[in-house]
Order: sequence, then structure tokens, then C-alpha cells
Amino acid sequence: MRQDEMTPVVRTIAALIFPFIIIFSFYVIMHGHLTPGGGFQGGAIGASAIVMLIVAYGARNVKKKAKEESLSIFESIGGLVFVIVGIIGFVAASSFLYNFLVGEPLFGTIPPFGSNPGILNSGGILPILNIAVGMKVIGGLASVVLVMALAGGDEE
Amino acid sequence: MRWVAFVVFAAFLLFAAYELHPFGELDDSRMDDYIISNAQNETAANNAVTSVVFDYRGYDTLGEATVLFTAIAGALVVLRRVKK
Amino acid sequence: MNTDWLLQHSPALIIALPLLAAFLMPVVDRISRKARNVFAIIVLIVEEILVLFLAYDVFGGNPHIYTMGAANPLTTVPAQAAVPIRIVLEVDAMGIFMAMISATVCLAAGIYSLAFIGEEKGKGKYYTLLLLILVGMLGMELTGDMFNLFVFLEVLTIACTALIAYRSNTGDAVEGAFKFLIISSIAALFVLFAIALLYAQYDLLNMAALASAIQYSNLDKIALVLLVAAFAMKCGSVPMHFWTPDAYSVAPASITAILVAASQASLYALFRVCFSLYGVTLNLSTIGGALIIFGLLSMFVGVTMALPQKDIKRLMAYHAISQTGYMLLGVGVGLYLLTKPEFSTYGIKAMEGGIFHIINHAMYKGLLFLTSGAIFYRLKTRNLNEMGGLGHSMKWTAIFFIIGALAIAGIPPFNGFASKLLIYEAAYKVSPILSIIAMLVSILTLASFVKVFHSAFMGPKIHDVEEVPRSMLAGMAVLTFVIILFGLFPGWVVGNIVHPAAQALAEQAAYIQAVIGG
Amino acid sequence: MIYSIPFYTVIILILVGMYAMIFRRNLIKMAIGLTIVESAVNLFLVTLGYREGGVAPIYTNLPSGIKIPEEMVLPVPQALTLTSIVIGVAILALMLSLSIMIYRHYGTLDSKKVRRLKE
Repeated sequence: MRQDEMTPVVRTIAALIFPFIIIFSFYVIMHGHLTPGGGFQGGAIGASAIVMLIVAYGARNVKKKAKEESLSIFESIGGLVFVIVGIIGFVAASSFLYNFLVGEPLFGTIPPFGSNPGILNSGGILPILNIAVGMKVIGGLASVVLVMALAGGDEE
Repeated sequence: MRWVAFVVFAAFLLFAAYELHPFGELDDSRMDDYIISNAQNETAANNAVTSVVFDYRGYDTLGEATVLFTAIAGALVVLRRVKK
Repeated sequence: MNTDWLLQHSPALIIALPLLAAFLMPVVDRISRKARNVFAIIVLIVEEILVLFLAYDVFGGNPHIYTMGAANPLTTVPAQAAVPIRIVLEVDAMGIFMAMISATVCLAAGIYSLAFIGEEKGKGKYYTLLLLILVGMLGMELTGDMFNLFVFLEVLTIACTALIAYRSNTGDAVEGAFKFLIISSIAALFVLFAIALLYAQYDLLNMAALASAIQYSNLDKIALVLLVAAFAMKCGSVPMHFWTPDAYSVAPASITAILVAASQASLYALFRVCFSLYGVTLNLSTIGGALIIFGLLSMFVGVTMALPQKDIKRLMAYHAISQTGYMLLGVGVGLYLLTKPEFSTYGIKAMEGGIFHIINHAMYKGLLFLTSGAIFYRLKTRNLNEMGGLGHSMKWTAIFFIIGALAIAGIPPFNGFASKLLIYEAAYKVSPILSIIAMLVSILTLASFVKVFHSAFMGPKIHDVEEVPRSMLAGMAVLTFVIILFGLFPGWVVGNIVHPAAQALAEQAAYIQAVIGG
Repeated sequence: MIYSIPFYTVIILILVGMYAMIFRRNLIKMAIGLTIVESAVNLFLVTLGYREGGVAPIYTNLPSGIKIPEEMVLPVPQALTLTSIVIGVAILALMLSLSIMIYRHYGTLDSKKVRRLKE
């Protein structure tokens, strides 16, 4: 006999605010090169949304929707994007992790020196790496909490 | 015995804090000044911290992403179910 | 895509390749078991080839410099700046020497694991973590940046911890891993604190730039103490050796072989800090004396603790401590003698002995751990009293064990003798007592391994077992090949590989000049 | 002296964490101690980068009249802190996983009662 789930009040509110937390996490990730924040911070926010679901609905129910293996593959993809961007840096340009997008149309706008309102289409490879790291952190933290919640739950 | 080690260690660290420069007055900031002044030009990003994290020290960040990946793989290995 | 291009980018490629493979592994693991095994072995072989390729060039001439993310990887200092801004990889003879050890041991352990680690849930993760250990070691050995060293130290620590606890269905494995993790993370935090102290004063993280700026103020002394303490903890030298037997004995044998190389990566970091970072300002004979004392203590404590052990891997782990003592003794004597002009040729000889011993130890101790794993694979026990008569059925394992045991005891045709001889000769110039103690420890080591051989392989046939699978033999054969090669041509190895490595450590000016020029 | 209070705070935090690691026998408390030391070192890195009256080194909507670079705090320590926080999370995750396994095997988290972990 196990009581994984919390009361309906908690579950409903968790389901309601879950999309907002995810959107906020995307905002933090996407604006990492303009405002405080970035891939790690946004990823941690996104992972905390999933952790909230684990707390509210119980690890077993979350596992039915998102297995820890698929979360860890999601994480692997984030890592792969990072390394591949790094390798493109020296295959196509000059050195490993070279910021080869500066000056290009995509993400390449160089902002004027000093204070400015911020241009989203800037930062070179930084936004791409932010997204990669964001994916990685969401997948990684969520899967490790999920695994620990599942492991802690089956003592008897 | 452990107390002696602890007290020696404490004195050692307090001496380090005593020797440090006063809070807010830096000894040297050549590397950081260069980064603050050139981050916008070289990396096209407004946030100098992000340009350090992903560009100037991007390799460290790769290592850090690896650490996270390693820890998760490790946790999955440690907590996996094997028959005795 | 010509050779020069490859050579120029190979420092980055050496790190990126196993990293890419590790990230790909969860995907490959889904395809099939066979694909995963073949993939892992191919990556390890390609890695070994890349390292040897780079090594051939580094030993032939100048150190390689690689600036991460710069418009030109060779310009470490940007035009308007006075100091290096980006992370610089600096591959000198010593670094690539250690990288060769790491890649070789990982290759042997990888082949060995094909059969040794059963086809169970988690083998995909096992290979992922094995590749990540390789990444951690290579990252530590090739980098020229303090904080980067810390990051890869942590990669190494976490990957090692996870694999020590790989057999998590036994309580011992988890305990050993926990102990290792606690010690390692304290050590890593010491390193980080020391880096912060250095950063606070000079606003630099690059090792060569720091070395040229260092003033040897009180804060630098504190940072030095913290760094030396941390790396000595990690490499299993005596005052902090207690984690070694616990962690070594519970890990799967293939991982224990890698752990030997991993603790040598910490030893390398210790040497790097002492020589390349603090070299000019330090009073070399003082630190040399300290290293000699640590070395002697490690040798003595290790071997005396090893004698009464019943657990074969615990016994070997204590011998690993005592062999670490030889390396510290060799390099310590070297430092001590280098300050005395009349003995400086002996000084460099002693350093060569210490450094040669690093590679020898990684090879023969790796081999010994692999043979102990082979015994465990068949008998499912590590207790010496339950073994016996294995020489009848496991002939190859017995031969590999004899080779490893003779090499560790320093018997002439094998490589252990060559490096120990260099150490004895040079230590004699400091004090004959040092040589006598070193030889005594060698004899005790031999006695201990004769005991193991006797109780495991000799005697009537008790256990009805077969020889271990071919892939395990192949893994052991790789290391045996290196041992015999080094044993037969010690002069060539010392002249062409070990001497440049010792020179690279001893000559701090060249290290600094390679990065910041002038 | 009075202006170095942040540094002394860091040292005191390190000592608190160290105390927990050395004198406590519960494995979870040891993990907590490690985390405190970790946070203290991170705090130390950030305080090292502070410059009297400095603002964050972000140009988006920067107030006018800030001298660049003299009135901005140093970005590198913040980046290092970010790295070391994530490393800390990774270590904590692994340490808690190991604690779960130890609890499952021995039914206790007391390091004295666990067989070989004497220290």
C-alpha cells in the first residue's frame, strides 16, 4: 500500500502552473545572452517543474509519461549538440569552440558598444549552446530526481 | 586528535582571510577588464558573464556539462536493480 | 584534412572524441549489444592512435599549444591584452607521457571488460563511464589552466566513484565508493579554494602566466599547502592513504587498473604544481626533502600493511601505495640533487627513474589487478585461502601474473628493474640508507608476491575451472607486451620518452615561454 | 579589517561544514557538511570578484554614466561559480544515491555501524 500522490488540490494547482514554469524556463534560456540567466539557470527552473510533478503526482505516475531512459537520451542530445558545435568550430573555422557565428546573419548581430536595449538575434553560438545546456540540465536533473524518487520508494 | 587538526586548519584559513586584499579593492584585474571591454565585440553578446561561460571559458562549461552527464550516468548505475 | 591540420588540432580532438563517444553511447546502446561493444573498442583504439601520433611529434620537438575558441589556436595572448584570456591547452612531453599511460591502460581495460563485465543491465553505462574516466584523465594531463584542471579532476572523480560502486549489489562496493567520494570532494574543494586564492592576487588562471607572475607571498604559500595536500590525498600517498585499499579492492578489476592510472593523474598534477607553477620561487631542496619523507613512509607503510593481507586485491592495493612511494622518492631525490651542482646529472637521473616508474607501475600493477580479476571471474572470491592449484588450468593467467610480479619486484629482465635501478643509484648519492630501504621494500614486495603466487597458482588442483575468455587474455596481453618491450629496451625508452618528460618538468622557463612567449 | 567581513564569513562557513564532515557520523549530515563547504567556496569566489560600487557586467539596459570597465564587477568569478555550483549538484546527487544504496544494504546511515567506513 503506497501513498505516492498528494491531495487533488495540490495536483490541480501543480498541473495549472506547470506550463507557466516551463515557459519561464524557456524565457530564461533564450535570453541568456542578454539578461541574467542562461542555460543552467533556465534548465534548473525547467527541471524543478518536473520535480514538482514528481512530488505532486508521485514518481510512478510521472514515470509512465517520461521514462528516465528517455530523459537521459534527451540529455545526451544536449551534450552532443555542445560537442558538435565545438567540433564545427575547428572543422569549419579556426579552433575548438570558436564562435563562428559572429557576423553571420543567424545570431551574428554585434550589439553597439555600451548600454543598449538588447538584440535577441545576437551572441553567435551562445544561444545555441544555451539551448543545448538547457536541454541537458532539464533532462539530467529531472532524471536523477526521478531515479532517486523511484529508488527511495521501494524499501519493502 | 581530530580537534587539534580542526583547530590548526581553522587558524590556517583565518590567516588566509587576514592576508587577502580588503573587500572590494582588487589587487589586479587585467584579465577581467579585457573581457568586460571586448565581450560585446568578440562574442556579440550583451551579457559578459554568459560570454565568459560559453565563449572565453566554453571548454570549462563543456567539462561541467560532462560532470553533470557523468553524475547522472553514475546515479543510474548505482541505483540500478541487479540481482544479488 | 592533411597531417599538419590534424596535428594542430589533435589536442582538442583527443578530448572531444571520447566525449562525443560518451554522449553517443546511450543511443548506440539502444541499437544492439554488439554494436555498443565494437563502438567502445574502436573509439579506444582510435584514441590510442591519436595520442601516439601527437606523442611522436611532441617528443620530437616543441610542446603543442592550443587556445580554445581563439581565432588562431596558436595566439594565446590576444593583441590588446597582456595576459592569456582563454583556456590554453599545453601539451609538453610530460603531459603527453601521462596521456600515453592513460590511453593504454584504458584500452587494455576496455578490451578486458568485454567478457569480464557480464552482459547485464548497465553495461552501456559502464562503457560510457569508462570513456568519461579517460576524458577526465586526458583533460587533466593536457590542460594548461588551473580551473580547467579542477573541472576535469571532478569529471575523473565522479566517473571513478560511479564505477567503483558498479557492483552496487554488494554493500562493500558502495561503502568504498562513498569513502572515495568524500575524500575526493574534500580534496577538490581544497584545490578550488587554492585556485581562488591565486586568482584573487593575480587575476589569472593560466598556469604559465601564473608561474611567471607568482611572488611567493604568504597567500601563495597557503595555496601551495592546500594544493599539495589535496593532490597527495588523491594520489594515495601515506598520510591520506586509507581510502586506497577500500576503493581498489571493491571496484571491478578492470576499473582498479584504471584507478591506478587515475591516481597517477593526480600525482602528475602534484608534480605540475610543484615544478611548473611554483618552480622558480620554491626552495627545491626543502620540497625535495618533504617528497623523500612522504615517499619513504608510503613505501614502508604500504609494504608492511600488504604482508598480512588475505584479500588478493587489498594486498595489491597496499603495494600500489608502496610503489607510489618509489615515484615520490625518485622525484624527491631528483629535486634534492638538482640544487647541488656537483650531483645535478644524478638529479635528472633520479627524476627519470621516478617518472619511468610511473609508466612501469601503471603497466605492471594494471596487469596484476587484471590477473586478480581473472581469478575472481572464475572463482568468485578474492580470498587467498580459498584459492590454489590454478596454475594447472589457467596457464596464461599464471604466466601473466609471474611477469607482473617479477616486474613489480624489480627482477632484471623486466621494466620494474630499469626504473628502480635509476632510483637506487641516485638515492645512493643522497644517503646510502635510502637505497637500502628501497631495496628492502623491493625484497618484501617479492616475498609478498611469492606468497600470492604460491597460494593461488601452486599446489594440487582443487578448483575445476577453465582459462578465462579470450578478450580478457587480450587485455592482459596488451599490458604484458608493453612491460616486455620496456624491459628489453630500457635505454631507448629512457632516452627518447622519459628523458624529455623529465626535462619538461625540470625546465620551468621553457614551459612558461611556450605559452606567453618572450 | 571590518571591510573583510565577507571573507571571514566564508571561512566560518567552511569551518561549519568541515565540523559537520569530521565530527558527525550520519552520512546525510556529512553530505550536508560538504554542501556547506561547497557553498562557502562559491561565495568566496563571488566576493573575490566584487569591485567597490560595481554593477553586474550586463549591457542590456545598463544605466547611463557607468564607467566601463572600472565600475563593473568581474565576470570571470561568476562564471567559475556557475561551473562549480553545477559540479556541486552533481557530487551531491551521486553522494545521495550512494547513501540510498548504503541504507538499503545496512538499514542504517550511521558511519560507525556501517562495516568498513570507520572514519
